[in-house]
Amino acid sequence: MGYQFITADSVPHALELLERYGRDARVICGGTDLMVRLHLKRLPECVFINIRNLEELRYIREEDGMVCIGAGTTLSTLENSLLLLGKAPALFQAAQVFADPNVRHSATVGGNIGNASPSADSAPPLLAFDGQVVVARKDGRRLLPIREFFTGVGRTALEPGELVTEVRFKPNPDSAFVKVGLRNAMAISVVNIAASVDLAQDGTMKDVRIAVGAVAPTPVRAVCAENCLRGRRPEEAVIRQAMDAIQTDIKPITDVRASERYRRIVAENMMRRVVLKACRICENEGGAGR
Amino acid sequence: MIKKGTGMACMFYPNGSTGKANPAGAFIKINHDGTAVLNIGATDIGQGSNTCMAQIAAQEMGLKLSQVRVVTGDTELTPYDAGTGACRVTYIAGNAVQKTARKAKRLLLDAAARKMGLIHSGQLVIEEGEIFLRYWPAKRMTIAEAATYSERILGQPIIAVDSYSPATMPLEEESGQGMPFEVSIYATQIAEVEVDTDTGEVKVTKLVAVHDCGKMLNPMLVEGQIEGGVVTGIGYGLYEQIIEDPVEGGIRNPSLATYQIPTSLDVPEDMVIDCVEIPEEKGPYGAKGVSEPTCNPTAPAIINAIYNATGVRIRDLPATREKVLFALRELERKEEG
Amino acid sequence: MSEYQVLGVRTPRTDALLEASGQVVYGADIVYPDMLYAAARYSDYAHARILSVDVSEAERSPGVRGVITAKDVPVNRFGYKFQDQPVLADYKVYCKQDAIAVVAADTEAQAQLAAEKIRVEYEPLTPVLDPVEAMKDEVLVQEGSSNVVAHIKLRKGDVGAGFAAADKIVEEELSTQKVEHVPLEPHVALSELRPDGQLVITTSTSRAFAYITQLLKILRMDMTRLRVLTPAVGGAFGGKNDVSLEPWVALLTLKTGRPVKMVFSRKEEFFTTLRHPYRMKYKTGLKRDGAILARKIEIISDSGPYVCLGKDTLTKASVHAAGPYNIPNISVDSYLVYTNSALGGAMRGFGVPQVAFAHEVHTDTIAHELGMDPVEFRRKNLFYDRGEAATGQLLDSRAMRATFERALELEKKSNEGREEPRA
Amino acid sequence: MSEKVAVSLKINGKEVTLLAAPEQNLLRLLRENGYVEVKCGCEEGDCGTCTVLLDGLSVKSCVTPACACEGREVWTAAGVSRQERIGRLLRDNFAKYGASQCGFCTPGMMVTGVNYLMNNGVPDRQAIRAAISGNLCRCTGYKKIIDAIYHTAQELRRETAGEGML
Repeated sequence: MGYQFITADSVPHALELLERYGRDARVICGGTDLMVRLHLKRLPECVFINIRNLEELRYIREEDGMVCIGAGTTLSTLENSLLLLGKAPALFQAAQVFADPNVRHSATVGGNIGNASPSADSAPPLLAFDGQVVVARKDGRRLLPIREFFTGVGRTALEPGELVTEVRFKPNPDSAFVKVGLRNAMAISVVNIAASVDLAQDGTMKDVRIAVGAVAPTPVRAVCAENCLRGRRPEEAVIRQAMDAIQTDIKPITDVRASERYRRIVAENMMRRVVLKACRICENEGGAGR
Repeated sequence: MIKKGTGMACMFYPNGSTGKANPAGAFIKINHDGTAVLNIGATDIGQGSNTCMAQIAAQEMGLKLSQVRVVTGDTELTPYDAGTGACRVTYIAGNAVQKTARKAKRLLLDAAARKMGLIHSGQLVIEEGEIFLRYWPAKRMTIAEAATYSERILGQPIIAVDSYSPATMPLEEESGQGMPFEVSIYATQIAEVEVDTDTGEVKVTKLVAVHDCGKMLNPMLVEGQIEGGVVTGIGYGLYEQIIEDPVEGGIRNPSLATYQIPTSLDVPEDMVIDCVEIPEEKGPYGAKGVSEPTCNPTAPAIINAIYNATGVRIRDLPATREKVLFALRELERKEEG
Repeated sequence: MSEYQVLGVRTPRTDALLEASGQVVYGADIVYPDMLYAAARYSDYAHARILSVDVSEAERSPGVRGVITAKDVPVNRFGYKFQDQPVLADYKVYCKQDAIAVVAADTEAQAQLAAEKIRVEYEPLTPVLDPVEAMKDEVLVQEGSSNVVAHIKLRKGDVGAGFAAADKIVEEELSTQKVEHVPLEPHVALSELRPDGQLVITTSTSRAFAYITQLLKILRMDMTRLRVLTPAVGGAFGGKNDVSLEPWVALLTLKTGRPVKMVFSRKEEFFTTLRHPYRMKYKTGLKRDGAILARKIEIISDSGPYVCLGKDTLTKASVHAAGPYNIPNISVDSYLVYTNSALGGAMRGFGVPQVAFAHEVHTDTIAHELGMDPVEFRRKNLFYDRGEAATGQLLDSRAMRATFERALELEKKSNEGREEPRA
Repeated sequence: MSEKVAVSLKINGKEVTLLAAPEQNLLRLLRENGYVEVKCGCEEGDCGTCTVLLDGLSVKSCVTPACACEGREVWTAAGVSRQERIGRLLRDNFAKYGASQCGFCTPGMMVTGVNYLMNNGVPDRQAIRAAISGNLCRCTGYKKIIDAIYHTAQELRRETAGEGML
């Protein structure tokens, strides 16, 4: 059969192609993940459905309090978006440290979450904002909470014939993102973590959402850590408690990049750093991490 | 928390192979139009030897750099050279080129002397592309005139060949004593680091590198070699490691995604590079090689800086973030215990 | 300044403009008419006997013009003093990087597809991957040879007496890892049989003459019939010092009569030589005032399955292992050990980065154990103008202290913000 | 390789139609058609030697599908270094400041540098350092590459300021 490459000239056209080719179809836009798997001979023959030309999928806009980002929007667009810088710093900061500038000119949000790598840098911020994925089909579309979108390593809840067209979330200026790789560019995250905090007047955290990547088959919400922090002030003792709690939220593995023990220590230390960053507290006031 | 520290390392390294012959040869042909072809066995693998060798030949023959064309990389047409390695090209091939250029100049001046009717060429000098009598500068001719006269009239092609082989003694089998090298070079590097105790990341914030290469023939090329070596040293000290399966064998990280060399964001913005210019009289125009060992002091300087910052001494390279973090934890446990 | 003052000038590389506009020709950029592309089949085991190699299916694969195995190699062993390295694995594979067969086809994809169809029957043997383990010679990597293939000795003065007279002894173990040169240009080689019968090999190498010396033996040719050309080299750092794919393309050209080109993938680049990992033991005897009386050093170098440049590297390391310090009594024992792990070769620094790491970290350890500032300890012990090396050779080491003091000066000055104009 | 299709695109200002397999990357398409200034260091998106401008943005051509470039515009290092002002000035400064040694990463660095300068490239060393963080170099230690881009940004800024543009 060999590979095929079909360029969609509209979203409906893309959906029709996805419908027709079902399991053989594979959406491609930037190509920064798929082309590498292709070179490594880890991508069986398929029909590429190219959505790179679909301008209607490239936008960042605010609609009734929600930030909506087209699936075809590149990471460099996110990195240069004043809207994100102001209203959703967690996603803005993630875009800044995503791979490298030249990859960011090609890689898209839809591609990054569609590839569903456990260490995808765009996932923790979207999860921390409790965002949603707009999934289109030939006969309609559905809204899928991002926390239900990732189902395993490289696997999502998408059915054959479905296309991610947008991610949307309620932004929060009190949010932050931290990434730890093995070097400072072109680094796959050993741990990445985002925090979104609703601060009350008296400084207590009315609500807090923390999402961690590269520590489980999918990005996960650190629910136990959140419970330790919710309703309390981000003081050292409280954070120390949450740092213990996060260990139950994560199930890191040992691989060629790092060991489980390293990921656990870094996860708790980065949780402390990202929460303080989200609450705009200067880190070294609060003393040393563990 | 960020802890800062400073560390130092010294090194010395030879020019040339250890106690065995590693000669370099050169041909030079001066064309009738006053340009020259320099033909050497040593190859330029990016360190700049084609430029450096052409500089030596041009300076010696009184030509402009643009008038010397370098030919290398052909085992049939170039003379033998032991190869670009052992920090030997500037010193050994450089000496060969200088000796050959002197011979070519002698042939040129002899032809000029005959054309002028002089009995020998001792009083002739070459400056700014012209040959003239030292004490009667009005009597002059261009290099092209002399070359044309020699090649096209006298039928004497101006072709010179020479080589250089360091005088060394092999090491004795039992004691390892001997005189294995003709010249050595020295260097000291100082590294400043910031260690993030939450992740074990070591950031090299400043790197002072002072090297010795005799007289610098081309300061820009020398700096480039030191800056490149330093970054190789940073990779060796902090980032790079081949991981092999301990049971089955085979490399588990054979890609640039899992075997990570430093990117531009992993090297110090503040690189202070300098050379102490103590001329080496056995070297071409006082020069010695510099490139090969520029990475040697970097890793130990960083490891010593980590110790200075945190009290943790990493004795098994590389000092990955994981290794530094675990060592920090170990130190804390010992201090608490 | 006159154009004739050529030295001491910040002259750009003569090919700088060509490099910036991408007009420099590297091996991979060269294309001959009706050229074939080669792909290799590598070993599946770190240590195994080869029972059979079946290339029949590969030969029938689409676009394939020729396949070579060890049978096609006139002389299938090469090396420098030790002729222990096979061009293609014959009766045994010694590491997972060994090539067993190479295919030439019309396109690279066809060659790679065919290479995967080569069936090899093995009799797996237990691999010995750790050098210390290998030194026990329970499993021999190269038949008829102990795994300790070289023991380099260096003796200056009497370390025993030195330790006896010492107020303090400091012992330390240090080790370094395997690293790859990572030239941005992977290995590449092309071969072409010219009408006059001369076989011309174009390869990215730092030592064309060392290559042709090896290739003449392997191919049983003389200098009239074989010629090695070196195009622009995209970085080497010592990684392009040793023959690897050159004989393969040469033999495929001789077999098919057509030009052959092979470009290593980045993954294959990791299969070429690596820097030797060293395990080092340092023992230093000192006076209370910091004077060094004696230093005993032991180094174990994992060479992988062949000597290659392992012994030469270890020799240069041993000579420099004690560091640029005035030490009357030095003894060095260095062991080059065969294992079934990845092959060691030359890399920038040639063994001395390993010992430089060791002696400079050891120097800091000693200073701290004596309660001295590491700078002062160095100032006390570094070579003066006439340093005596561990080989007994007197060096012109004026520059050692010159670089030392200058570095300290620059460090202090740059901290005060008054940075030197030169940098 | 699957059956090839025609791809029409503009390369270095010239309209061309080339044959590409559906799974082929842009790097191979370019090199197989003579644009060998686009180098292949890894073909896995990890080194940057294959960087080209695609519709005015620097991208890694080894992870860019060839067929996705239908109707688009590609500039390689050879193209940009002939381009008036930015490309030509950067090429001269790469030579002047010693920004290349073996030259294999240089074409990719040039394209990334031109991209930085075209998109309001301010003379700021840290911004330049980040801009080239996707291009590996093993010879230079990056310092002189940053020098070359930095001085080009300064010269361009002086020129535009000189013309009262700012």
